Amino acid sequence: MILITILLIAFGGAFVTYLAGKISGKLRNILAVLVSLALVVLISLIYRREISREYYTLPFLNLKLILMSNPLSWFFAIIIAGIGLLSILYSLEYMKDKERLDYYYFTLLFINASMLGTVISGDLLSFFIFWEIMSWSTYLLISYKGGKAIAAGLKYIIMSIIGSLAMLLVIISLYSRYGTMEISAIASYMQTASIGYTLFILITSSLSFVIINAFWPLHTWLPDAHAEAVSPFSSVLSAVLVRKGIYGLYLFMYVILGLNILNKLHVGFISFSSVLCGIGAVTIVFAAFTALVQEDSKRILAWSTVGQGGYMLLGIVFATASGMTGGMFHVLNHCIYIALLFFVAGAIEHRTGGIRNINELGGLIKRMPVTFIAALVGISGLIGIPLTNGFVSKWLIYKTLILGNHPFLAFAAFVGTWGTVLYGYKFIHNIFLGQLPEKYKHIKEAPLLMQLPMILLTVTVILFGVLPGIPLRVISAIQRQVALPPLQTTLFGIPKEAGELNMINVLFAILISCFIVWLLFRRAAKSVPVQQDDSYAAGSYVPKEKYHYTVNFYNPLSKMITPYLRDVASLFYLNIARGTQRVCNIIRRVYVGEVGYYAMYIVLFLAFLIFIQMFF
Amino acid sequence: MRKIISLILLGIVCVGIIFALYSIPFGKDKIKVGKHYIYNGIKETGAVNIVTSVVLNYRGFDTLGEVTILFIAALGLGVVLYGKKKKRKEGLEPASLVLYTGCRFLFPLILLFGAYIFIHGHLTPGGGFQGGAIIASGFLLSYLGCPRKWISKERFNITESLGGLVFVIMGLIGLTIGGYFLSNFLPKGIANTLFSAGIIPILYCAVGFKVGAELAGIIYNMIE
Amino acid sequence: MNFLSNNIYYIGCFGLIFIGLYIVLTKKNLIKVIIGINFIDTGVNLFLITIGYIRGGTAPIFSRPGLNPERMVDPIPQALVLTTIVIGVSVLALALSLAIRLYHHYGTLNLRKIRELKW
Amino acid sequence: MIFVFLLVFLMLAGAIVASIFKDLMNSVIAMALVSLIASILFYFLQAPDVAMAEASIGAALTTAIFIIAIRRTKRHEE
Repeated sequence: MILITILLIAFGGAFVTYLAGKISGKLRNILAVLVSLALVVLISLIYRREISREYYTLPFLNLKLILMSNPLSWFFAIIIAGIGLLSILYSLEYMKDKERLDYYYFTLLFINASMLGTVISGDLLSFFIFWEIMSWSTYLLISYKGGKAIAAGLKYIIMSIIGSLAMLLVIISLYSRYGTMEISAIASYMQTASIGYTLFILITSSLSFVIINAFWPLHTWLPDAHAEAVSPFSSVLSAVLVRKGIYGLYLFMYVILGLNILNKLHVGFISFSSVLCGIGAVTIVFAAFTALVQEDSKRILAWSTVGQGGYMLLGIVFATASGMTGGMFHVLNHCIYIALLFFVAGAIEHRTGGIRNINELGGLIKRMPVTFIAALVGISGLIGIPLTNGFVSKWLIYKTLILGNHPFLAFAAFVGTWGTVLYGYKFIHNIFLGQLPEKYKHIKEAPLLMQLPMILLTVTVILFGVLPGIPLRVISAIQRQVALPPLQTTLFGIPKEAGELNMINVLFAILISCFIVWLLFRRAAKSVPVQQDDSYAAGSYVPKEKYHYTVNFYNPLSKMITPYLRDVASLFYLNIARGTQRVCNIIRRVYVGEVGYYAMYIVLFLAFLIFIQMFF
Repeated sequence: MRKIISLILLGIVCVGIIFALYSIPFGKDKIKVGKHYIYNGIKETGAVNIVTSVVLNYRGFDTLGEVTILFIAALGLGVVLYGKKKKRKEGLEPASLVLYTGCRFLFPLILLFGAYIFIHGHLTPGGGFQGGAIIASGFLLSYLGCPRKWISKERFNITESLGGLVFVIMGLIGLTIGGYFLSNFLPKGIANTLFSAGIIPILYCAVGFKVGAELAGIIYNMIE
Repeated sequence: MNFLSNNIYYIGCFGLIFIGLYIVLTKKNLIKVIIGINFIDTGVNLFLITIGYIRGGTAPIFSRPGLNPERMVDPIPQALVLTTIVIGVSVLALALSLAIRLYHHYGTLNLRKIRELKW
Repeated sequence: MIFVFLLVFLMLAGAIVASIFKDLMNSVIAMALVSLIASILFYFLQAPDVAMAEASIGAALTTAIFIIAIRRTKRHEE
């Protein structure tokens, strides 16, 4: 009963919020927060329930709506609800002066609702329906700002439709073969399916998830969409929506097919998982270095979203205890810190009046300290510095790769991390360190309502970094559900039998070393802050902005790597588009604009038909 | 070049049609549904002219649609030609006295002939469409002969609307009485007399007025 | 000769249709094209009536007693064609009004010069 | 029967002539001739209703409309 309540509150809340917006803006804001808060509370309530299913028969077409809650869906549902709540809180201040707010809140709540629907639906049809609602409302919200955003939204929806159609094909095929759409029933039928059919199902369905999760050849929609969406929604997009691909892959690979079948899917040494691994590795390296040469703060984060997806893929493809745990944990971690970082980028955009080019920023550390700390913690999590949650999951993934004898994949992951370090430092440095431009001398710290989600997420990053046992326990419940070996965990990490990791020791070690470093700097600090004087060149005044040394950060390195970073996939699609346009241009010539020719076409067709009729 | 291509294409089509026509021999009895109308037409509708009974009774609803198409075409014509109205009348030469008198003499006769044709639509060849066309040609004649006596556009509109209205109302009355649209609810009378065939003469009168006003309106619009 | 006398109506109506089509295909004057369309219209009407004809038949009107219903021609094509002619003239008038409008706009009726449909 | 042959021949000749004339007014008159002969053929085909409609509409009204249209546009085909 509680699942349908969640769905009703989620969808109904969206509509009620929209209607309330027609009455007054304040009521709408309160309702939006209340609805998302209620969702978080309700979803927290169903934690620890065993697998439960609810059956409803819809009054038309005799369709069945099956809702299902299990650890996997709970895991994703709590992420969705949590990030949804935070982004709504954040939008209260961020979106204050924007237009069409009713539409904005409605669509945001609607996307949350449909994402919840996809994770708690127990049959493939309702999964597909919620998925489509999600795609379309996401499209509407990406193109909210107009202008370039419309093109970005269009890019997204085209790719998304391709994926959805592939998924529909799978669903129809499964239904016509087995006569049911319930996931558990299909899972039991699929155990006896032939290898070819299984491969067909797996590849076709994963097309959709690969697109939504933006893995390498199909990633082109993501950077534009993330950069052009409004910041609170970018965080939802990047943290939650994109990870629905991981959920779908997990659902099809492990819940429906299971490990036994997956191990059988290989031709020679190429197996389904190895292909996915290759995709993940390419995604990591390519995205990390592309992020390095970006100059737009949100675009950097968008490319990092692409790259981090590769780690998750590398984690969950290896069905070992540590790999699976690492992958799933990375989903959670990435969601937390990327939401945080998008909030940071949004706060800066909000205060500086829409500046996203990081070359124009700098020195904001004095003006926006809270934001700076949030950004620092977020970037640390992204890089995987110990004491942040990213460290634990990346550690698990590296461990899997090394122990599983995959040196190339491990190398790719390391290279990706180096790239991450570089662009993370660039992000922090160009925005917060260095010289403060003249025009930003008087900007203020982000408003309190925007700080609140950032602080919450910052605390969470540290909390899960020091006490990784909390989320790891949930994740091991997921593994138990799909009959994979769970990872043994303690509150502070991983016990000795499963491979030692104890964050409390790391914490003390780091605290002590920090203390020592602090002492050293205290004693041996040589740098003295000086005032920058006006400077003149050939007698004329040189503006201070010209000395802004954060411009062209990593210039030699970017020059070196840029030739290798040509986005082959994107170029390929562009060429397809151009080719189609050319062909259509040629075809278009039949419209000569003269009636006689049109009549001639008709008679030509008639003659053609008669010709066929007479001779064949 | 273009002529040659069209001739070749038309030749191919022509050959195809010649082959197709072998299965439709000329003059043979190929009637299927028509037989029913011919045998039962008088009994069922009371109209002697079977074509009339088909147009207004068996396929009456189609005729309503057809009249609507006519109306829409006239409307479209009015819309397309709407715009600056030149005062052409001043530039026109007045007709000669013979023509003027002849027109004034013939005009009522033509109207009478048209009315005769559509009133006797169920007895003799002819009917609303033909009668309407004749009336419209009468108005054309009156324009050619005595342009200053031209009837104003509003009267055409009113007549035309009334015609359509009568048609629809008759249909609706039939719907309430007979159970279907345009059912023949009036007494059939004796065949081959003027007051027979139920609602058919009324409908044909309505159609005659409507078509006449419509076509006259089209001419009016084209001339203005 | 026998062939001709059997098919003279067919020859007439299809000849009309083909001449109309030829005009539509090759002529470049808009009013000429409309004349061609009118020929096609007449030809099709003639064809429909020809199909319903019975050799030695009478018109489907019981104007006097003693008419044989067996020998009556088909009333349905006649009813159809009756309405077709009226629709034809109204559509023709519409087409001509468009031609007038085009002439006012472009100052010509030459279809080679009115190429707005091209894109 | 020979009369029908003659009529059909005349009708087709009228149509061809209508397509050849450069003066649109002549074409329209030829077209009226075609319509008129068609209406006679309708009468021979035992369709008096249609013959009447064709005579009154095809031969009279259509010609008038064409002539009006030609008067408002251009008489000669270039």
